[in-house]
Amino acid sequence: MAVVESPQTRTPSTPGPTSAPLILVDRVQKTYANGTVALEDLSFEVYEGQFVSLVGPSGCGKSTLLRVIAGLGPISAGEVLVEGLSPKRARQERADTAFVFQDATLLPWRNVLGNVDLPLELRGQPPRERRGAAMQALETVGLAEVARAYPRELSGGMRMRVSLARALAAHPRLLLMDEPFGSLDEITRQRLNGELLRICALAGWTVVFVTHNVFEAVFLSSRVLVMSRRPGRVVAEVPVELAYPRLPEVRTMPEYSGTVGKVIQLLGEA
Amino acid sequence: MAVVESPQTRTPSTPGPTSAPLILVDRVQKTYANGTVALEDLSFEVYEGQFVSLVGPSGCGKSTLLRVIAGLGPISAGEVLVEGLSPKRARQERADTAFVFQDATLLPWRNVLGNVDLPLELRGQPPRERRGAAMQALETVGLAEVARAYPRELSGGMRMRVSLARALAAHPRLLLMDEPFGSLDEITRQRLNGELLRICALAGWTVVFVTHNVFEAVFLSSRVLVMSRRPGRVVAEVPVELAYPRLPEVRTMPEYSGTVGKVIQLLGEA
Amino acid sequence: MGTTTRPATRNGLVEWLWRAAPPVGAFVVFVALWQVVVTLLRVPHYLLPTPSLIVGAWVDRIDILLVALSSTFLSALCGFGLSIVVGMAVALVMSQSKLLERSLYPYAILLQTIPIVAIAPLIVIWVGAGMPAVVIIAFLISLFPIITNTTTGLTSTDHNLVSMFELYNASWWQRMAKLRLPFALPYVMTGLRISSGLAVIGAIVGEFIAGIGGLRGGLGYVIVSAANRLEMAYLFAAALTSSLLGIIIFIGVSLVSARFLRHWHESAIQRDM
Amino acid sequence: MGTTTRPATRNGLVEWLWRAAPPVGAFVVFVALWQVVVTLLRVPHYLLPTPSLIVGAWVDRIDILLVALSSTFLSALCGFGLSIVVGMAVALVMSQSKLLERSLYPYAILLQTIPIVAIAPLIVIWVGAGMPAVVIIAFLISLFPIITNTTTGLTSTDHNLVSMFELYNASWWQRMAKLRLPFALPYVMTGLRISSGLAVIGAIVGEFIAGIGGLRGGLGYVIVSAANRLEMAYLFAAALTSSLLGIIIFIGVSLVSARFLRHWHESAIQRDM
Amino acid sequence: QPAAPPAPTAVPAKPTEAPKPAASPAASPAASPAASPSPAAAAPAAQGTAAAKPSSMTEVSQVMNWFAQAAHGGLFAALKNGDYERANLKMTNEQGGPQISAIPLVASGKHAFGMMQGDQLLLARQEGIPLVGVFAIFQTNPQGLMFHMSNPVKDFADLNGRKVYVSPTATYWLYLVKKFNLDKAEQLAYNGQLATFLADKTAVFQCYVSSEPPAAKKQGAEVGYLLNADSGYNPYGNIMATTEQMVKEKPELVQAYVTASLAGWKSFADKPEPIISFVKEYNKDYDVELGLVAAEIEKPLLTGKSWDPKMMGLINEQRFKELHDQMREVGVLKQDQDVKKAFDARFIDAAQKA
Ligand SMILES: Nc1ncnc2c1ncn2[C@@H]1O[C@H](COP(=O)(O)OP(=O)(O)OP(=O)(O)O)[C@@H](O)[C@H]1O
Ligand SMILES: Nc1ncnc2c1ncn2[C@@H]1O[C@H](COP(=O)(O)OP(=O)(O)OP(=O)(O)O)[C@@H](O)[C@H]1O
Ligand SMILES: [Mg+2]
Ligand SMILES: [Mg+2]
Repeated sequence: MAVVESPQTRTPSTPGPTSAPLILVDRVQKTYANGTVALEDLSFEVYEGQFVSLVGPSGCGKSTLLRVIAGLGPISAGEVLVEGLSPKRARQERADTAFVFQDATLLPWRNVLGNVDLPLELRGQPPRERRGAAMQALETVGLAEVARAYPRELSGGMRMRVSLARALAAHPRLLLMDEPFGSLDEITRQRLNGELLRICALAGWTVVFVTHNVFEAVFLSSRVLVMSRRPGRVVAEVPVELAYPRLPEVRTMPEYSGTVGKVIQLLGEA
Repeated sequence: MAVVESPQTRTPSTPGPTSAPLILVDRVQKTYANGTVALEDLSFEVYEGQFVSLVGPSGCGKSTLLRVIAGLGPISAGEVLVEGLSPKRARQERADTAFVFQDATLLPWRNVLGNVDLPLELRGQPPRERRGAAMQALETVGLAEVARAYPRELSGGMRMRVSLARALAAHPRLLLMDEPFGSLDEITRQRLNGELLRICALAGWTVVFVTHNVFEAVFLSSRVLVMSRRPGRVVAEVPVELAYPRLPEVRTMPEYSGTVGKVIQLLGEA
Repeated sequence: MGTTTRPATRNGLVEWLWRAAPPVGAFVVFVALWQVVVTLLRVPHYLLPTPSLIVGAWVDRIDILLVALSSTFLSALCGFGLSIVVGMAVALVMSQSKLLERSLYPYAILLQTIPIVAIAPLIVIWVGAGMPAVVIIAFLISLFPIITNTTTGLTSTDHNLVSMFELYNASWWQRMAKLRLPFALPYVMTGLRISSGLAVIGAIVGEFIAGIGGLRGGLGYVIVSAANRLEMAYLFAAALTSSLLGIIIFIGVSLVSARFLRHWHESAIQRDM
Repeated sequence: MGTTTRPATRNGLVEWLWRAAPPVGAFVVFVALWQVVVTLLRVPHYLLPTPSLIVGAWVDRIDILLVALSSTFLSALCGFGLSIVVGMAVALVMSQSKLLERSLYPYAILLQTIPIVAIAPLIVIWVGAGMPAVVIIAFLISLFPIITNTTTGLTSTDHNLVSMFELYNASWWQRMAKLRLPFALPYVMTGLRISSGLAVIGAIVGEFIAGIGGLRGGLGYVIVSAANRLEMAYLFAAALTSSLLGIIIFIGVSLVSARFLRHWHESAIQRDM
Repeated sequence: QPAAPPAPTAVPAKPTEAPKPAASPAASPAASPAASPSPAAAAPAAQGTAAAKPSSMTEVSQVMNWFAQAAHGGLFAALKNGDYERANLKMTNEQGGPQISAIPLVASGKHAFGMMQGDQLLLARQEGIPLVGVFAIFQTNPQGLMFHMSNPVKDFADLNGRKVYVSPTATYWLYLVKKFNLDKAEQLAYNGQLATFLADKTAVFQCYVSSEPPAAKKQGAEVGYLLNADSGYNPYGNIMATTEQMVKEKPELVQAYVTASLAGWKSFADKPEPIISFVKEYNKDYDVELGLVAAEIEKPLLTGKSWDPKMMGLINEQRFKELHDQMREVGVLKQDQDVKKAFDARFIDAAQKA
């Protein structure tokens, strides 16, 4: 278990860093209309099948960065490529990106099930099929029993889990997650961490994951990117030398605590 | 520093458990209109000056409980008393409760400063005075420089900090906090934990604090209450035998890790 | 705390009576006040007849009034239906960009504010007097609120939800049908509430302007001929019948609205905490 | 990615021209189409005059039209002001409880749908013919959208914000002034947009049925006399002047609305991400 | 549309001469202003016989100026008695309403004939609308001003200082103002709402003397009226007009229409009761009692001061010229026009001769 492997070996199907990166972020700058420079000269890349975490101070531009990768808005300078295309075209042509937003962003007029199967509905999948996938995702996040409830009847953490289920049900190849587990209790969080890793390994998903929980970042990722305060840049990259699959026991290993300590230290300096 | 003290001794002015509790929750039941039983047979009490944390699985009723204590809604059975009065009357007559909601609940049409000084404005304080208090609170949470920005121009974590500043500016005697630091990075979170403890000790505030971060709960509280899954009850109470004031070094002490481990274990059983 | 929630198992009929009682009570008080004030202040009956006189006139001419009512009802409903369809279509176009909105709004306002008498001959010549012209006028008069409210609604969609739809590559139609339109529903429904009454006014004004007298001339016809003969009680009977028609359509719209919004919109749900 | 944001430092005048061009272009196309279609189809001028005839009539009688316009403008504005005040007050009352809403709405609808001719004598007798009656009629006609939209707006307040205000023991007034009303503003402003046009219609209808003769009779008087004289070009000149008045008030309301909402409401902000 | 029920009294159509083809329609006065339309010179042989009619049943319609009422009695009588049918006209009587103007409806060809006041006809022509009057219903215009007997108006000059509710820029009002110097009369918008009149005992209201005063009396008000015609301004009341084109292209149809209508009017003047009940079938809300009163008041006005069947419907140049000059005087007509083009008396003259 505790063998240190390089992360790109975890899924044999992925070619690793020698081939073209799935996501290429090159000297990106993003200035908002009010003049706020959110990102500046930010570069990094993500290879297919990797699980990359972003950590950084509050307001440093993590969410902005995820939105840029998802092609949800223009950048002011630099270049972003996903599978060699502009993020927007990549998303539109492959239809395989999912995003867990920082807020739950549920449709209040749809019940939980309706919210979860929305991406499938938008893709035009037949109702029966998508209900099945949605229920399965709900079971994964432990909310199968409230499938008929409306968002306003849920607690904050439950809403976030619905949002998570929606992304899982979409079966993306690229999964962008913005603090998906921030409002979950420790137990649920750890269970879901395990589930997420299991699914990703199974399906070969590439994940860009924003979190404030360094333990979580280290537990999940092959690489942790540390961002500076605004304007955000990647100031450090910490490879996590722990083999996949990662079982809960990883948390007790010295490599684990060592990496966590290193990231926290880098964060403090950022 | 590491001397184990009983929590009620930390502020000499508070009489401790022998006197009447500030908050008495007695066999409370809360059933929502759709029939969901959120709380059942839930009892505990909080004494003046205490810092009590609530931890429990997502959806177990923590937010519901805080709202009940704040007198923001009816209960279905049992009794809640704050300073011997119904929570609503206590809040109205003392005007000294503040609440950091799970969502930021900011007024989108007010800028950050306007949001923070809202409670003071509602109390009728003169503008100059309340601007001062608001700016000070903003400085505490590290947002003084965005005082003129509007909520939509902030990141998720910044919005939560504005909400926190609003509660701090209100200078309450009873502070209810629902995952206030959930969307903050580790560094900011630890700094704010320290600030919060400092202010509470200084002002003698009583705090009921909901969090999913067990480390944080243990670091901050004199008592940690562990709730069961829905319908929520208090299944365990863990006193934290660490002296106030608690400096960051507390986190390295064995009592600290021991208590954290105990709470996590209880949570897992809940 | 003290307050506990009411048991939800109340008898349905009692519940219904409980809900209906205050409006009915208000109505009784209103009518009684009207009768008493008019009688006490000796307001002459040709200015404001008492409720009893109006009811008398109503009962007397119930046959004519009912025929007129049904005719006006039909015209108002057709006009209303037309403005729902056209109004929402126009709003859909206008909500596509600020530019389109700015370019098209003036013409919507033009249609709203142009005095009907100016275009009545055109309408009568094009579609013929009688019901078609009446429907067109009811349509023109009830169109604008639907356009305005729907446009505001469609441009108010929560930005995060828009991003989410974009992310999942929703088509234009999907974005409209599954996001913008449902989100705009509270606005649309408010627009419909306003328009429902305007459609009734429109039908009556239409009957004034382009209706035919006689056999199928609705309430507008009755009102004009009553005014001509100075039969004020009869006039008020007809006028209040038209208001009643407005209230009925309004209630219909409100029920539909409640049906659509009850699960989620603040204005339609009863919060218990 | 490719797309980069436009530099924000564009020249103000160019920017303004850029924004104004499409509506102006649309207008030119509209007028040209009108002229061509009417000419080609040989629509007789007594049904629909060409723009050139209308402009001719407008220029010919500019003195009369301007005086009439100012008089109608004043009445419309007063009526509009009254309905803002009264409409918002009524909405404030109705938004207090579903019960009040259900009890009072029927009377609001009654006021909306009662044909003005039915109550015109009452108005004329009580406040006198001419401007006071015209203002009252403009008020009655423009009242309902403000009531309806404001009521929906006031009952739509985000529940979490309501809790927050309750927590800080906000008084009823504070809750209204600092929470419910600002929150309802997008609705209120939409209501005002609808009502602005209705106030103009109302003023003109008022001038039809309760106005005074001569120059102070406003556009309504001009329209009726042009219609009586069969001077269609002049009639359209007056009618379009009234529409122009509606458009001007609408723009005024929209500017105020943009001013209030620009910082926060989806419908008023330009998202760059 | 309300279909005219077959008249129970209808008798088989009179044997009539076979209609002569309208060989020389160019004789229309509109087309050749030289042709004098004076009664004597009217009726060229080709179309001048009262019995001219379309060769086969032709659908036509006429539009009134208000809901069906006594003032339209003859037109309904002609319909009910079968006069139109016998003239091969499948006639539809279309009612008017508060805002329905016959002028564009006739001009655009929607209806063949329409009812208007004499001065409206001249106004229409001034606006280039090619209408031609073919017969007049009222020689004495029944428009008037009514007042409460408690505040009587002795003559027109007495209107100074009174509130007068008249339709904006009604030509007769401009005439009265000018002729009687009514600069102190306060003009208010007439809106058809007579309650205002009942409530204000000092008010003066425009009216049809046959219609509103009896209705007010029925409501218990003591009212009197001035007949506008007595002021010297007396346009034909309810003149029936058609287009120049119709006169030119289908004179036999116009002739048939005028002849049949005249028959209707004579019958109505003789015996209004059955026609008033027939009118009520159109105007369901019609008050038969008031209708009979109206018919009685109107009967003398049809032909001037007293009923004279031989005067029924006549129109002549002198009356139009006089009206024209009055309208010029108050500035309603902006330039002189050839009044001869505004009417064609041949049809009614021929009808009266038969
Ligand atoms: N719409 C906007 N307009 C202007 N500035 C914005 C906007 N959105 C975000 N910003 C600014 O951009 C910076 C980055 O925001 P972003 O949401 O990306 O931060 P973040 O790293 O996700 O923070 P957090 O951890 O608190 O969620 C912040 O300083 C914020 O104030
Ligand atoms: N308005 C409501 N109507 C019906 N049920 C509700 C409502 N609000 C909350 N609930 C239910 O009550 C339970 C407790 O909710 P609450 O928000 O108190 O949970 P919580 O402990 O705060 O959870 P989290 O940690 O996820 O915030 C949940 O199961 C939720 O589904
Ligand atoms: Mg973020
Ligand atoms: Mg919660």
